[in-house]
Parts: sequence; C-alpha cells; structure tokens
Amino acid sequence: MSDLVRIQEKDFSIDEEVRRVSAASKGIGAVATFLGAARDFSKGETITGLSFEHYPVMAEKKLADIRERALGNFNIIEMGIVHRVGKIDIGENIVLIVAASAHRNDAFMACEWAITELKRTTPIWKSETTSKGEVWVSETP
Amino acid sequence: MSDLVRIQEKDFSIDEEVRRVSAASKGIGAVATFLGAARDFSKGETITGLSFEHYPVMAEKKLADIRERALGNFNIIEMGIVHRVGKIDIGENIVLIVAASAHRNDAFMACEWAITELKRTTPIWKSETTSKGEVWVSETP
Amino acid sequence: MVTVRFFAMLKGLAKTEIKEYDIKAPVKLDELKSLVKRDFPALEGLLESRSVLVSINQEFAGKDAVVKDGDEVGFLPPFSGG
Amino acid sequence: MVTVRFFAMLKGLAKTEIKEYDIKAPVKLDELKSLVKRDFPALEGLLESRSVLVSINQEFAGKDAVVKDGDEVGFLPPFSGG
Repeated sequence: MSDLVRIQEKDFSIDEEVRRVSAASKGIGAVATFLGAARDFSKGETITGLSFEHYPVMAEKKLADIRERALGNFNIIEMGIVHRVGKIDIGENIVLIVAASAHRNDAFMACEWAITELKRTTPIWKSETTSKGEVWVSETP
Repeated sequence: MSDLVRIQEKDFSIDEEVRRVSAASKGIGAVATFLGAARDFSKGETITGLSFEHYPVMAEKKLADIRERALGNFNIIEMGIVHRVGKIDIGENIVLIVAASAHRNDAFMACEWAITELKRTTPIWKSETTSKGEVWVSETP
Repeated sequence: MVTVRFFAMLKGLAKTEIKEYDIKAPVKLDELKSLVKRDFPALEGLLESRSVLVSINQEFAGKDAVVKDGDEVGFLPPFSGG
Repeated sequence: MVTVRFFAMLKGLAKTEIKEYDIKAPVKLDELKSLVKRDFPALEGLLESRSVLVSINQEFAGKDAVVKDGDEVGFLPPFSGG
C-alpha cells in the first residue's frame, strides 16, 4: 500500500488522504487524524520558514513499518502517513497521520502512537530559519 | 465564532474546517481531528443509510458550549465542531471535531474530550435504515 | 401556553412532534409530565425512566423545575449523535 | 567500497554529504567510526555521543555491527520530523 505512506515535497489534502484510507472498508466509523503544521515560534525564536531533509529509502521504510505495526497492534482498519520535505512556509502542512477504525478509541490511540513513533524512529530532520539564520533542530518538542 | 460550530445538512471538507480553525493563530503546530463516518454495520445489522435529527437552537447551544469549555479547560488555541443532520449515505461524513494547539498532546486530549462530550450532551438522534426498516438508535457505542 | 416537543422515538410513539398545553400559572415539571402521560399513554414508561432528559427553553432541567407560561419543554431520549 | 552518509548538522560540520572508504574485508563499525573521526575531526564528539544513531543499509545498527564491502553507513543525528 505504498500510496498510503509517502514522503513528498508537495502539499497534501486531508480530505484526499482520509478518502484514500477510508476506501479500505465501509466498516470505518471513526477516523482520527493528526496534522503537524509549521508554527511561527519555537523556543523563544520567531521562525520565518522551515525545511525538512530525510534519508531516502530508510525514512520511507520506517514509515511503512509504523503503519504495519499500527495495523498489528491496534484495532484499526487502515492507516495513512504523509510527511513533506523541502521548504515549508509558516502555516503550511508538514505531516499527516490518518487512523481509521470502527470505534473512536482505537483510532485515537493508534494515531497518537504513530506520530510519537514517527518522531522517534524516522530519519527526518528539520531546519528552522530565524533571525540567526538557518539552524538544524536537534530536539523534538 | 458561530461559523466554527455548526449543524448543517450539507457535507463538509476537512481541509476547509482545519483552515477555518487554523486561521486563529500562526502559533498552531498541532491539529487533531476526529471524523465520524457512516458505517455499514452496527450490532449485527447491515445498515443501508442513516438519518440524524437535532433539537434546533439547543443542539447548537450545546456545541458552542463544548467549544467554550474546551478553550477554557485545555491548552488549545481554537476548536471547530460540525455535525451533519438529515439523510446520510454509508461512507459519508457525519461529524468533525478540530482541535488546534501549539503541541500535540493538548490537541489530542481536547479532541477526544469534545467528541465524548458531544455524544453525552448534544440533543442529536440517529436513525438507522436496516432490513427491518428505519429504527432510532438509543445507545451510542 | 406551554409547548411540549417530542424527539426521535418519543415523536414516533406520540405520533406528534408538538403538543401545546394551556398553562397560565407556573406548575411543577412533574405536573406537566402527568398531563403528558395522560395524553400519550405510550410514553408513560419512557417519561419515568432516567434515560429521558427534559429541557426547558433549550436548557437541561432538573426534577424540581417549574414550568411557566411561554416555556418550551423538550422530552429528550438518549442522544446518539457523533 | 563502503559509502558513508552524513545528515543534517553532521553534513554541515563534515562539509560533505558522502564519503567513500575503500574497505574490502569486513570491519567492525567502531573501526569505520575511527576512520571517519580521523577524516572529520569536527564530528568526533557527536559520533561518540549516544544521540547520533548509525544505520547500515538503511537499518539501525548496533554497536557491535560489522560493515562490509558494498554497505551504506548512515550517521543520523537526533530526528526532528513530525
């Protein structure tokens, strides 16, 4: 299901991603999503732009692995994950997790787990542009 | 903020609702959403369609109240709630909660609380069309 | 005049959505309930059950509430939105 | 040949993204690390810290891993995706 898990430069539509995931089954009654967006502020610094770099092949592998483990460990029907790379303006979308299940608790749990696991295991790096220039972010809040 | 909290017959777009909520601040970094969709199956019965009825004025008041209490009790920046009424086909959207915050835990908590509170306090009723005809649902799963 | 509104299965059982009562002086909610049960015997069990809530003018009302001229009273079966 | 890849601040400090080592017989990851530290002194502290992970052929590698001809080794500073 490679189109359910993607790393791409271009923006995504939440409606489209939810449709893609929901196509898995008419038994889906609950869809929890997490959207990460580019904030203008971090650790006291005003941010004017972001940029993301990833380790190609490995990052995609880790995202596919998160989906597989989510399907194996939570009572969900399908999951989608999209992460953008390259330059991202303030207010723009960065990452989307979509977890679909029959009942809402399962969807929420899987969604929260997946975004935490993404931050922990996926080789993607963020740089922030501030008044001091462009700096790599070494910690995830 | 009446357009952030609505009851309507027509479908909604998640992207549009997230944009509406995100317009509140550029400090929004995390958006958790819950989408309730029409399943084809409930308590052993195949469902061919749904219909929702609400108590006008009171239902809108209760949704506005959920948003106010969410803003007062969780560290979120904004919240939107949309619930559809009238006939809804299988696979279609029913309800959307959008919770936006700086950090993801706050968004997830407020989103889960709001959908639970909606089910508990908002005068909206679902009827399901099955092979036995149209029946009102007296319990929320 | 007090307007009583029925929703969902209550509406189906009562075979009507609205019933008006010519009430001028304030009455206890329980008295209004008795009138409703008399007029709609099919609702008797439900109106006594804790699962049917009551609203007065679109706000939840407690057991001891008082209904007065011009009020709208809603009988609300268990919600199933979301 | 073993290909070493640097990411994020490591890439900036090393002033390169890729460095190739002419390794034929398998070597311990630690030996490769010593070569890298020799060639890129600015990375020394980071490569010794627990916060920089190592991958071999796009999978996380443990301390005792062995690197062989044809492998791709990644030095991965703390992730900040999401």
